[in-house]
Amino acid sequence: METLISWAIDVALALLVVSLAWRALASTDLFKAIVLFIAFGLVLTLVWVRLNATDVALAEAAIGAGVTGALLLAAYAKLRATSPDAIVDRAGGISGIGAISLLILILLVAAALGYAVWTLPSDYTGLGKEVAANLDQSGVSNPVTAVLLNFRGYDTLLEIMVLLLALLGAWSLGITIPRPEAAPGLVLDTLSRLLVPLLILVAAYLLWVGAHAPGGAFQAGAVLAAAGVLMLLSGRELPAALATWPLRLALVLGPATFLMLAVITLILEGRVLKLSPEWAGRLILIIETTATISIGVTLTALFMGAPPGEEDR
Amino acid sequence: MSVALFYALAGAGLFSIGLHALLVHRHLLRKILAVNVMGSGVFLVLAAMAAPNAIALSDPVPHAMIITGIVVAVAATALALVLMLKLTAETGQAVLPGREEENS
Amino acid sequence: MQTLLFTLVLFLILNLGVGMWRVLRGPTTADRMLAAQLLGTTAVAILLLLAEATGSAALRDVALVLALLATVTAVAFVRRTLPYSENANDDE
Amino acid sequence: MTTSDYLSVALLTTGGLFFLAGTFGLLRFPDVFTRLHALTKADNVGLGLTVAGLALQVDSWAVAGKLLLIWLLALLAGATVSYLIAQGALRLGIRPWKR
Repeated sequence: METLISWAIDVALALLVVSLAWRALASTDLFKAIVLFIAFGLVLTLVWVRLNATDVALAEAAIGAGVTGALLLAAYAKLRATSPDAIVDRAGGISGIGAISLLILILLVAAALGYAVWTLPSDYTGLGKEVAANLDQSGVSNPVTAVLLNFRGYDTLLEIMVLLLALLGAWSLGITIPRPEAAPGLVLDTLSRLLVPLLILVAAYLLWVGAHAPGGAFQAGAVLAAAGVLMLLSGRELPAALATWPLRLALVLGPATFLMLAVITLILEGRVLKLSPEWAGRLILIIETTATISIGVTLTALFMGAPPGEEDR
Repeated sequence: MSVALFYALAGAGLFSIGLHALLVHRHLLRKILAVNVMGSGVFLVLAAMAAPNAIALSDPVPHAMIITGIVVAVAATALALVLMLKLTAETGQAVLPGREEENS
Repeated sequence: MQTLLFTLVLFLILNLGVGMWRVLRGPTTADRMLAAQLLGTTAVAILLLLAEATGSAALRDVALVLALLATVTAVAFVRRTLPYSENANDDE
Repeated sequence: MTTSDYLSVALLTTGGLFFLAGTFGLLRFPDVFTRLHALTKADNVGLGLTVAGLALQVDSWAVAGKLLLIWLLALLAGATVSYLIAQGALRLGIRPWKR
């Protein structure tokens, strides 16, 4: 009975996730597409839970269903403010014989992918055993955090650089996302006064718990960014004194600390980010704390668009 | 068939749906959504690599890669959205310019 | 108990599917967003039930994060898209 | 099954019914304001009963406290967001439905 219900849950979730994606990409109304995409992220979170990937579920809940949704909604509003014509999605540029041959091509790709997935070796064991064997050397007891910040730390270093690079790219274009003109009002103001401290608290909790349970710098950073976004939305601007070098410092704090550690380990240990077991726990906490601050500030800055103080060029 | 394999097939489906939408639609916001859906499809296949059957020890490396992927996706999405807004500010349309000339 | 929890999870997932219909139907942006809000709460309930059913305490953290972030998304909708739109956009 | 188990089953089932009622209301009610009314039933009562039913099952006060926190958060967020959406809908020019 239980296996039957379990299978029904998986089938329902898979159908839901595919149909949400399909409707999000096929509906004529762009706003509808965005809301469906947010719902898609929500259901995908449940899929990660079913696949025993709780760390991923946490990241998806914070980023896929949360931050991305807010970014898309803000961009939609800006698009409409720039040119009301631009939010109309006119029917596709491909029609007739082109559309049919494209559909056949896509179906072939889908069949090939499906075959590749179907024939995945089932006796493949991956690196699970190796990670488990070296876990006590890594300084943390959550295997995903161990992989992200110790075994494959250079991946994470580059990833944080990518985030910073995206922000530099966004800043160089000089597009501001419009601030809400109306005052937030008593209700929203009270909500943000209650939620912002709670969001910061939850971010700190996720950062701390990431050492031994699902959590970590990215999830914490995304929750921190949600606090920043909520402050912006309730009309609290960054004070001009903080918008100059303190903002830049917060942006590079994580990448710079990580890079410094990479250079130091290269000199002392002879290998990039080789953390010695007795120091690993503390070093990971330092990297993760600075990274959380930088990720949170970077995502909030991406929500703003241009650097504060600069108008549309 | 294991649960992971089942979801991986759904992932292959998501990738194909996203690819189709990316090629067919002209609006850039839709293309950005399509790339995100394609990415999620890839992540689902990766997750199936983490635990191809219920007996094996779940592999944390693909999970870490998916988390990395999700963060890179949000950074790329944010940059792409700003690029789209810049193009709209310049041309008044959220559509890549090349096509316009073909049609007229 | 276990069977009841899993049955409720399945039942709520079917609810998600039905709620999706309102997102599709609209007709106004507010309708779509409030439907998404219901989907968020339902997902939180599903996560809490699964946490109990599978004994995985970390799922409660996922539920907490989802509840928090869904609220921020809803506020982003209200503050960024509502004041600018004078006419409801329906494509029905 | 003990008494608290029976109580838990009753609470969880009723919570599920409230979610069903909320979803039904979302489908059947005529305009955005009445649909908001349906939404808050699922948000507040449905999640509240689910949390109460689950809290009877957990064995530590810390976990029960976290469940309560999630529910309080949903209450706060649900009330605020409903108010903001209703206000925005009025500003959009949507008139409340009259028979």
